[in-house]
Amino acid sequence: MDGLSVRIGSLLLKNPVMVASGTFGYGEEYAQLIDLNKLGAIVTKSITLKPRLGNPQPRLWETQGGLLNSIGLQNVGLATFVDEKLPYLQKYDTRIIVSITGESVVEYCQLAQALKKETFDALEVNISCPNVQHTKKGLFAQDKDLSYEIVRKVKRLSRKPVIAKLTPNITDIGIIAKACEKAGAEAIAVVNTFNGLAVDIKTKKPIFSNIVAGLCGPAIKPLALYKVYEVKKAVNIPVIGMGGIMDMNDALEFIITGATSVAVGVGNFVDPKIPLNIIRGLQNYLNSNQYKNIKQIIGSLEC
Amino acid sequence: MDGLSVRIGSLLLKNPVMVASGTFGYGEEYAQLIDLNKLGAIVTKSITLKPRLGNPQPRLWETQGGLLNSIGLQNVGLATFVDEKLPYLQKYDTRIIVSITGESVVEYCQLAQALKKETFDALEVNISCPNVQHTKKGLFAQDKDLSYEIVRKVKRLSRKPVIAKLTPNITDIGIIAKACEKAGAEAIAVVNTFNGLAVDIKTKKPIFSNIVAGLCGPAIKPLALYKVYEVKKAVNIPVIGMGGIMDMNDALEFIITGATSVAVGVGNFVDPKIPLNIIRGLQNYLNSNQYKNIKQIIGSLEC
Amino acid sequence: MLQAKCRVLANSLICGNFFKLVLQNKSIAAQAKPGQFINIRVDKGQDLLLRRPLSIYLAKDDKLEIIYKVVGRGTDKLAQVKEQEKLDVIGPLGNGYTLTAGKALLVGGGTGIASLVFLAAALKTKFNSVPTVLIGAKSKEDLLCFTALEKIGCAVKAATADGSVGFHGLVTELFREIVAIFSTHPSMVYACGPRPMLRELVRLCRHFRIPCEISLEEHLGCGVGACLGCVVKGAKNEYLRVCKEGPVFKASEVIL
Amino acid sequence: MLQAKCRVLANSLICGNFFKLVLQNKSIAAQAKPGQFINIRVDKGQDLLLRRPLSIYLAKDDKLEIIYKVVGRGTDKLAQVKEQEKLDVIGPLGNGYTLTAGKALLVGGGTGIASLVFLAAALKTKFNSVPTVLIGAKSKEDLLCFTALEKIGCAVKAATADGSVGFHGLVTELFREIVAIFSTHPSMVYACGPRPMLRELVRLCRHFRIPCEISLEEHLGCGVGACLGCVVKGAKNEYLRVCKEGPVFKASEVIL
Ligand SMILES: Cc1cc2nc3c(=O)[nH]c(=O)nc-3n(C[C@H](O)[C@H](O)[C@H](O)COP(=O)(O)OP(=O)(O)OC[C@H]3O[C@@H](n4cnc5c(N)ncnc54)[C@H](O)[C@@H]3O)c2cc1C
Ligand SMILES: Cc1cc2nc3c(=O)[nH]c(=O)nc-3n(C[C@H](O)[C@H](O)[C@H](O)COP(=O)(O)OP(=O)(O)OC[C@H]3O[C@@H](n4cnc5c(N)ncnc54)[C@H](O)[C@@H]3O)c2cc1C
Ligand SMILES: Cc1cc2nc3c(=O)[nH]c(=O)nc-3n(C[C@H](O)[C@H](O)[C@H](O)COP(=O)(O)O)c2cc1C
Ligand SMILES: Cc1cc2nc3c(=O)[nH]c(=O)nc-3n(C[C@H](O)[C@H](O)[C@H](O)COP(=O)(O)O)c2cc1C
Ligand code: FES
Ligand code: FES
Repeated sequence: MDGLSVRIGSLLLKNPVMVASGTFGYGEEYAQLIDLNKLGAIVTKSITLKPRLGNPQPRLWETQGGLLNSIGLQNVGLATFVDEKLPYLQKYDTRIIVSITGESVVEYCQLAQALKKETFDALEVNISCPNVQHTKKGLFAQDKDLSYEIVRKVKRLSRKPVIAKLTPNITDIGIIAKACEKAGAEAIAVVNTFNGLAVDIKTKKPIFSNIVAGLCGPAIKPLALYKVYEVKKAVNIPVIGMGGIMDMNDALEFIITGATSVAVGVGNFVDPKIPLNIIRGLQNYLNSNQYKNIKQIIGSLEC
Repeated sequence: MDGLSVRIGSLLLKNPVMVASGTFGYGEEYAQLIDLNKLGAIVTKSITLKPRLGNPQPRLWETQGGLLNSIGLQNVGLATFVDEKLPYLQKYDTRIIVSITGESVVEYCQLAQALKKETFDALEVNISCPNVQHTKKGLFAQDKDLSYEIVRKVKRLSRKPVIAKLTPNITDIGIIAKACEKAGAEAIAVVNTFNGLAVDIKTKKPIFSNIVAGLCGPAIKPLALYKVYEVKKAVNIPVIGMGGIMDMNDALEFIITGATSVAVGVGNFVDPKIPLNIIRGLQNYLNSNQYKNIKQIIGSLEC
Repeated sequence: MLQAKCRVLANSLICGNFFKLVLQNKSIAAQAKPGQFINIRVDKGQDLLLRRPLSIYLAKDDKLEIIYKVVGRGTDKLAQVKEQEKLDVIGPLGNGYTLTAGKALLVGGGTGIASLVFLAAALKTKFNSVPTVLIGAKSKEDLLCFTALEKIGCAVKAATADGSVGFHGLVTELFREIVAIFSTHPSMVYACGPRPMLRELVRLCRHFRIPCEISLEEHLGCGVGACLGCVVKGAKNEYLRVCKEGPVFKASEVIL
Repeated sequence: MLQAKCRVLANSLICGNFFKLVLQNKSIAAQAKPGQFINIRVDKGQDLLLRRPLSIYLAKDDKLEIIYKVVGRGTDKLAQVKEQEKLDVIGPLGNGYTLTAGKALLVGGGTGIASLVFLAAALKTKFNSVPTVLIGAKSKEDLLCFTALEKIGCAVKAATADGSVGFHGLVTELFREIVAIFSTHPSMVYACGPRPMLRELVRLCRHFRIPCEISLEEHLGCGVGACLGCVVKGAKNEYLRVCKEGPVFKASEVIL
């Protein structure tokens, strides 16, 4: 499967298919259903310094072709993650990308510092979680200076490759991507979920206690793909594309548009075999189209 | 049906259900299929000063639960509109909202000026069409100063109520909505389509010659609803909500969230009866829930 | 044009990947002209949003017949519809063929032949003269409507890409041979089929100076002329709507 | 836990709006314990994205049986699945009931009774003692599994909201009466049903100091513990996953 290996900065993946943060827990949950060794990388649920309780029910709501979620970043926190979750993941022959998120620049720094000595492959800096308020004005990833600052500081503190995960809820995602590139990010992950709302017409209340929730799934695919296109135009570092990827054709759309790697999110819930199906599909695609290497396709979009 | 009548600024509608710009032509096309007199209002295809050719094929592409379009504002132009299309619409007992769009502030002014003496009920200023480039940096509706300027000037030149139609492709739609309110807009129409991309994996080319296209339909409903929520929080003028409305329940979600009026877009293609079904549905809803007036529900969301 | 829920009287495989759908609706059938189409809502939900346009193959009494090929999700869903179910239909839509007296030659490829059968029958009724019909297909199994056309009384010639029946080659090559043989040129050519076939045919008709009408396909949005989604480039460099000005155009009106 | 395409051996209406689904899969059936569930992909497309969780009613040899009620789009789609089709199933999932010796009392409402039938059978096999079972329903027509439980040998009592059969009132009212009559309290209460029923039952069990296990429902995302979408508030103010720590919880573990 050598033709499938891709490079994300200094990080070499055996294939371009990852599982997206928050949709694959810490790996354990899916290990009984698929062979984790086959994945290009596993991105963990975003962790915070302290354990987080998360939001009250309901946390999920199906919409046409999509899923709204408002988990509220429930996670075990740094200490338990390092003690219990990371050792489990380390047993597997796949790349481990640890997603971190914080409520302040300081918290990101503390996380990066604390994780410095741990064994894993890259840090994904989630500055775009729609379920927690970052600044008074919005998300970190809606502010180019804060995005720059967080990525820069995390990069300085950590020896690992840093991936910046951006929000699509922005006028010009290219500006943020550029700031992250300048700050030293090895790659840009696009996209986190889109801000959405659902209303219970019986009670006249928002479905979610947090009012806003994040939309993912096939419904957002064309929107996510356009964001990948915009980011690719803005930066020279690799892009990790995601948003509604359900099969090989979806993955190819992202790769052609410029994604060096793709991630499956809610697709894992629909069918845990989707990531492996895509890997197999891409290999067959290379073979039957006489491509030696997936790199020949990445960013091959002819405009 | 008095309980259904709503007021958009100085404009009184017999019911809150409109058909959205660009999805209903100039009314003629659907007149054989539904009784236009029953509609709250008809918003015309956006017109420009000169006739516009529009974009090459393909102009439409189905996605999961949605439709990408890239019509490129093909329209008959001001003169033909006034001579041929407007007289036709004037025969009906419904509100006529003329949508105008331009490539410059001057063009909007010329349109407003030229339409001043014509008989219709309101102007919808489309500053958010994703299929044409407005400024070097993007759409007019992504720039609060330009949005203000256009609405202000159109308002001054025209004696009609002015509705500003905004783009959802923006970090904070509230800022633009506020600028339009300050400029004298009687109402805000939310939303135009979301920027999307589709790629033909066989040819490795974008499906659309313009690359970007606009996504509408049920896929965007939760996103559009959130934009209505944001605009409602920002302004005190009425909001006209649209984006994926396919039935009475969808319409109610928008109305509860704060839309004084709703518009059906791609729903007309799916089933031309949808607007009338919604009107009937709303009347039944009022009756069976002992509401005297739809105004009791508008913006009744309890957060 | 009207919208109606039509009962499905039959919906079954006829050959290869081709199905015949029989719908019941008197009003639509009564209005239907050769070359027009109906627009069917194939999904009651919102999974497949848009309707699917299909040409009218036969309209008689209260029956509307359609011949379609399963090519994607919509036609696949349609193929699963059972007898007695109801389908939401808008039609008849678009402009049909201009019926003119004289020695007509009809050229159809794939499911394109469907609307030409309706045309052949109408020409016979109106002028009591039967046209010659050329049918193109990949192979014998994909050859549609041969006997139906013979029943109307047409002289029918087939062209198959694999030579399994009739002329071995493209229907446009057969057309060229036939026109060369004819003592007088046909007075009118009517054609419906894939774009490359139409393009070549229009070129040949221009060469032989035979007037020609063609029926075009595009993916439709509204189907009634409102959305401008279905256009084809017109000869005056304007865009014409396939669903409204078409689907049948004079060859001279459009640029393929 | 495994993922498999399971053949549908039967899928038919049993009464009211309730269906019984019989699936064929030896491995899942062999692993299944009372209180566990399976997660079924009801839509092969992407219209309905998420799987639908359903409790195991019976697992024997290569057969898995489910009883479900049509309440929305997913269960409606499931009801249309035909014999011999295959369904993509993940299971068995979650933690089941703790099987303990003694005089058990089972309380089920609506389709909640399904998992209790499986439990009753398991208790009989393991301890050779049959539990008493109380079933709540709106009306006679909605009363599920009565005879199945009698066949196992259980003493079964019904409560219907309209009084059409058995006790006239809520099953929790029946529970209160029964417990008052019992010379000794049941050693354990197992319950599955709508949230209000469980809330009242837990209150009563706490009052009578009877240990109690309850099976909870939430809308699931992944079904395997990865997404944290399905939580319920735990007694220590933490959130517990219905799909992983549950669906069966000790009443003392959770706040309803
Ligand atoms: C006026 C008219 C009459 C017709 N008559 C007949 C008939 O009598 N019999 C018959 O079999 N067919 C007929 N067709 C064609 C028929 O409508 C299509 O085959 C059908 O709609 C395909 O639907 P689908 O969902 O099965 O395929 P889809 O999945 O929608 O599409 C099939 C293919 O078309 C491509 N495609 C999708 N959207 C677009 C777009 N916007 N632009 C370009 N390509 C696109 C897809 O990528 C795919 O390759 C007619 C079409 C028109 C316009
Ligand atoms: C562990 C477990 C075991 C179960 N066992 C059984 C069983 O044995 N038999 C049985 O009949 N049912 C059982 N259920 C319930 C069953 O899963 C649901 O009834 C089914 O998923 C509903 O799907 P639907 O698409 O038909 O309804 P939907 O259309 O999805 O929903 C029906 C109702 O639920 C509401 N709803 C939708 N999403 C949410 C959300 N995220 N949070 C809160 N409310 C929401 C909707 O508004 C609607 O009113 C079980 C559930 C769980 C979690
Ligand atoms: C239940 C759920 C939880 C998520 N949690 C996180 C998270 O903790 N951190 C993060 O960066 N993204 C999170 N995401 C976003 C996904 O990683 C991904 O960006 C998004 O879902 C789009 O991809 P998809 O459409 O394939 O799901 C979450 C998504 C879902 C559905
Ligand atoms: C084919 C098509 C053409 C459109 N043309 C216009 C237009 O000219 N002016 C405009 O303001 N909006 C236009 N729109 C956007 C719609 O008015 C509406 O804002 C959008 O489609 C969202 O609503 P929907 O999801 O109900 O379709 C167009 C939409 C479609 C699908
Ligand atoms: S399909 Fe809408 S104009 Fe032809
Ligand atoms: S459904 Fe995902 S954790 Fe329970």
